[in-house]
Amino acid sequence: MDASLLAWLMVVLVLGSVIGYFVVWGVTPALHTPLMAVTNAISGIVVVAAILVAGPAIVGPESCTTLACTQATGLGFWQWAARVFGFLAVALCAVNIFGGFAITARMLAMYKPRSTPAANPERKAERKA
Amino acid sequence: MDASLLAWLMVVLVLGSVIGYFVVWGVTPALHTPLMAVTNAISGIVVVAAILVAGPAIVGPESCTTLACTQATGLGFWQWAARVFGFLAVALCAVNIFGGFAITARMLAMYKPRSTPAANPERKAERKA
Amino acid sequence: MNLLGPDLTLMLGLLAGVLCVVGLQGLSHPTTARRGNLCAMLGVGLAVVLALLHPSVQAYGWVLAGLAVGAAVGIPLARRTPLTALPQLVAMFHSLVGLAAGLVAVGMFMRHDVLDVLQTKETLEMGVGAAIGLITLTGSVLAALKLQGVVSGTPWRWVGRHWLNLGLAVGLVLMCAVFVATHSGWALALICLLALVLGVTVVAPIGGADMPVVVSMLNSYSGWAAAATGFMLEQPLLVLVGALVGVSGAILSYVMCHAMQRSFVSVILGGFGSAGTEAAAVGTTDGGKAPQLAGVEDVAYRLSEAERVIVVPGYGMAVAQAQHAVKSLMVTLGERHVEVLFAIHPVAGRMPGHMNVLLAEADIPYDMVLELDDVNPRFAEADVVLILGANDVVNPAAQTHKGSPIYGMPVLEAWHAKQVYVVKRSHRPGYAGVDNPLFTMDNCALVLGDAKDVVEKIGTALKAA
Amino acid sequence: MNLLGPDLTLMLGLLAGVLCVVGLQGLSHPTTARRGNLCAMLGVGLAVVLALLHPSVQAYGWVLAGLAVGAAVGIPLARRTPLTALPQLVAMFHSLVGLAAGLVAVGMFMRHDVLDVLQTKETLEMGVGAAIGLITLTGSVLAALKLQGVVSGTPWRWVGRHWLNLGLAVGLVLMCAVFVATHSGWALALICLLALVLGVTVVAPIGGADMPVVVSMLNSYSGWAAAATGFMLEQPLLVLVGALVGVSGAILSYVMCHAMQRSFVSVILGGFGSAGTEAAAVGTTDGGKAPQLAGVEDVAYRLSEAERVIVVPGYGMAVAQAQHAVKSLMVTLGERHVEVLFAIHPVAGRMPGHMNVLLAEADIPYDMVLELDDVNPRFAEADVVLILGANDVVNPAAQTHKGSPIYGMPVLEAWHAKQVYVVKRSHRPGYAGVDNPLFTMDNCALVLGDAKDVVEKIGTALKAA
Ligand SMILES: NC(=O)c1ccc[n+]([C@@H]2O[C@H](COP(=O)([O-])OP(=O)(O)OC[C@H]3O[C@@H](n4cnc5c(N)ncnc54)[C@H](OP(=O)(O)O)[C@@H]3O)[C@@H](O)[C@H]2O)c1
Ligand SMILES: NC(=O)c1ccc[n+]([C@@H]2O[C@H](COP(=O)([O-])OP(=O)(O)OC[C@H]3O[C@@H](n4cnc5c(N)ncnc54)[C@H](OP(=O)(O)O)[C@@H]3O)[C@@H](O)[C@H]2O)c1
Repeated sequence: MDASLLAWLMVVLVLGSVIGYFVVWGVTPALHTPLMAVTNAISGIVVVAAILVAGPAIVGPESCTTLACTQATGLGFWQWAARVFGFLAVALCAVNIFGGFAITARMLAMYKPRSTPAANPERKAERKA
Repeated sequence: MDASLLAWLMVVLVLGSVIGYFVVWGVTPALHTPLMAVTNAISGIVVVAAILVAGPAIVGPESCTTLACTQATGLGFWQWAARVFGFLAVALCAVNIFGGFAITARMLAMYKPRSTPAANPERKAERKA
Repeated sequence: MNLLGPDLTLMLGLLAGVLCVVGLQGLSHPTTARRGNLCAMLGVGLAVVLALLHPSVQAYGWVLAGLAVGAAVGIPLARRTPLTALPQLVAMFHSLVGLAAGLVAVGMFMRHDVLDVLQTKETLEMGVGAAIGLITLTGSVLAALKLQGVVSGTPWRWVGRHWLNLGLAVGLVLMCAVFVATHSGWALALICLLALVLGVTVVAPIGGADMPVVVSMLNSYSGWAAAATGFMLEQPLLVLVGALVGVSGAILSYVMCHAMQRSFVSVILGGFGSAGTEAAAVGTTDGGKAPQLAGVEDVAYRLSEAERVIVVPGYGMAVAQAQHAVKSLMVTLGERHVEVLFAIHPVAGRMPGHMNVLLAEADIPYDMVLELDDVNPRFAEADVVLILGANDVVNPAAQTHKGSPIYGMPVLEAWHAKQVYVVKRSHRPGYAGVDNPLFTMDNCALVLGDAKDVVEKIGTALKAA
Repeated sequence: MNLLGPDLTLMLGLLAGVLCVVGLQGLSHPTTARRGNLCAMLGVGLAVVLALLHPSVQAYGWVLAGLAVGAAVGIPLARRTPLTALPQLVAMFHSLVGLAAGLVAVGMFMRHDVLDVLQTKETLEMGVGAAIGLITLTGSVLAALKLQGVVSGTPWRWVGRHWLNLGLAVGLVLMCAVFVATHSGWALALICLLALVLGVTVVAPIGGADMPVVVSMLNSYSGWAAAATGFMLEQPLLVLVGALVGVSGAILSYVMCHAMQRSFVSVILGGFGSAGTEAAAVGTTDGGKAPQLAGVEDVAYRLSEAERVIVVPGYGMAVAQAQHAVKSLMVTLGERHVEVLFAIHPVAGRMPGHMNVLLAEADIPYDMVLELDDVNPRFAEADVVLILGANDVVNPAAQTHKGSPIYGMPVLEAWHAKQVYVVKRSHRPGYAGVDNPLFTMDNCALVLGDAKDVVEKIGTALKAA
């Protein structure tokens, strides 16, 4: 099998969607709001792409001997522009990731089970049974 | 990304296991017996491998100019043996597939909801409510 | 550094993706949810580390600076935002992902256009990524502004808006085709522009009350945008996680629309919750019988006599921020050995799980909070049902009035209880704009007033009794 | 023919895999189950077509002949086998998949060894595939023979069997290493031999009653064997579907062990349901109080007076083949307007869902059949509970006797009913070999006799009343 990378990515997309279907239907409705927050946070995974745009070194015209440069002018300008765009994208995604997980954690910390039996309002019913 | 085929197959194995986890826990306990029967049938998918063993043409020593034959003697014998093994494997898997799906269908045909309201034994309870 | 080969990178990326799945799976129960959140964090953290180890990445300073800036902005934001502003906050966050996806697509173009000969496949992915990302951006910003009330929540309707949107969408597809054909930067710029405009024109005609569905839909878009960048940069992890998020948003939109008995298309095209339908609905009021009214003392008395009480919170509780008052009432009742339960409808409030978060915020244990199917058989045994600013979700017309817009929607059958009290401020209808026959039933009485006010007063009266 | 490129093949294979998933998903409810089965058929069918279109396949005659032979054997087998023999049949089918996986591995070796230079990766996959496949083969055959009663179900225990198994397993791993290192056909032959022996020695010491867990485990193995051949032949579809089946079998084993409160390891190592433990358990009988006995007429009378009856079927109903008699009793009671429900414990009988299939076979609607959690609150309202050959699954000791081997197992709380009748043939204990305090409770009486006989007599007496 010598399938292309594109085809394998399609496989991942389809299997990922199937997994998403099952896992999301399994979420209890009581936690649908935290679900929105956490999926929001993990959609910040775009940071991976952002890092790959911000990170590469800026190459000079000399590299055009090996690369298929289309134009020699503005070579540095466009690379720097890409880096700035990448930097902004990294920052935006990071807001999402840190903010999203923090708010999810904040919400989830509030969900507590019945703890102190003294305050247990079903006591009366149980006593009767 | 130039990952190897083996790595992509690992991806499929892991994602497939995750999907299996979700889908099987979703099966209602009342249908666990049909589940055993149907997974049995689909494990007959090994037929794909069996076909690939039974199917290839038998090549003569002349092909050893292009192939990396390790031995010229017994070339035909071993290929024929492989074909017979493949044929047996195809037949065994086919028993599984046809038999497994047929028995699953037979079982599932028996699961029926309450149909005739005349025979509905909860009528009394409903009448009272 | 190229410490990891491509195979190892793929395997570790897979691990990161699976950690995210395990994280979401944790949300299947409150007891495992926190662990789930940690898992998801680990997954995304691993993804970041893998990206940093990518052989082409060299400008660590820029990347780390970006991460630091994001953390410095995001964490305080998450700490300080009041939970009531959550829908807006989530919408804002989506807009950031959308913008990031757009920036990535354009940045990729800038870099590769000068250094490589672009391939058709790449340009297609860039066009799609930029388009989805930037629609998400402006759509989410507008949704957030509507939810925050900065922009009026009333739908903006103009003649021919469906045609305008259609035209913009067709234009977008055409420009993508031009971009793929010519690889011209101008085409990409036009794609961006069209996408930005389309985000606004799609969301503007939708009423503020329908925003939760829109936010969920944009959540889905942000996931697909991530998947598109994954294709562009050949990162399977982005594709996997993007698909998870995309499906999640789609399912939540479906859940909301389904519980409201409306088609997704009708929500997105607008036309509900608008002034027009509301007037029509009010016009259909039979008005024959006026609802009974009750005072705070009546309620306190009945509660003091009761053995089993069920509280049904709704959107009004959120508006009045009455959850803490409700908690003290619960404690007071608990001291008197009254059994209290909470009944939550899947679409009570304005976003999925809205009431659950509010009750959790007020420290009400989640095992006292029951869902529709579990609680409906219990209403018959309840002595008092206290409805706090809920309306549509307890409307019996959903079961009886074939013509009603909410007909068929499963509802909380509060009317089976011995006595029902409804706390609301007026005789106005709820979100769906339809009359509620429950209010005129014999065993029901309205308690007019702000939910927080009324609940506090009931608590005081009960303590005095 | 090479009509399909590799990409298209991969996509279609993916579709086939997803169809199988959709098929299993259909089993989440009886109404969608038949459609699910069709989906799975489509998926496997598509897979066969894709394999036939593989460029290297030329000997269509052989392949089609193999398929035809399989269909000619499999379909009549599935049609004619009585449903009671289902566990055996399933075990036999597993052995076929195991053998097929073994044949594929050896066939691949034969062909490639003469035509190509084998790679390390390939030999590893061949070795693993052959080993898992052939363990599955002999293990399943022995399990089927034990279930069928051809071979005695009593565990064969010999001194040092754990050491023997360990030795065989270590030998197998070593031979795999040798095979990978030398690529020698003799090493592969030895792998096959060791695997065949290991299958027998692993299953032999396990008692007949534990066979369902073993069958499920072998189901899992057959899946992993399929996945291994998928790696060997570089077929993602085989890997995907193999993983599905492998996980399914593992989960079913887990479900059974969990519901029996036993560890999987203890089942596989044997030591339960053996003569030794049974004797010990009988020895612990307090024997203080003898259970009350009741006659068929008593039961018929109480039933005729009852409003709500719950029937709890167990392994004894399967042994007696009483399901059709139960169905007519149900109809008789229905005519008298008695509400009848069936309560099924997850491990009632001897395989998961055993009772459900039997009741379905007798045409009892599945919506009258309730599961543990749904039915337990209803026992208190039942006038009569009729226990047909069930024992462990209604044993209150699971909740009260800390030392009992079934302590902690969730059980059907039949004792809450007004009157309980237990139909069984003797005072012997059930599968777990423990005493059942239910039988000596005041509201319980035994009706001794074969379940089918007794139920038929009750029906006759009831008609006469
Ligand atoms: N949860 C979701 O995901 C979601 C998403 C989109 C749409 N929706 C829709 O939202 C609705 C939710 O139903 P619901 O029953 O929760 O709410 P509702 O039907 O909108 O009714 C809310 C009620 O609360 C009262 N109220 C408002 N402010 C109040 C205050 N401060 N104090 C006391 N009462 C107050 C209102 O009456 P007064 O004005 O007389 O006080 C109104 O009748 C459903 O129609 C659902 O389809 C839900
Ligand atoms: N379902 C699964 O997946 C599975 C798998 C493995 C193990 N198990 C185990 O199997 C047990 C199942 O519990 P269970 O309550 O269904 O069965 P059980 O505890 O094995 O009891 C069966 C009862 O049926 C009686 N019986 C046998 N033949 C009969 C006949 N012809 N007529 C009337 N009565 C008859 C037996 O008593 P007499 O001999 O006195 O008649 C026995 O007490 C559990 O311990 C479970 O852990 C289940």
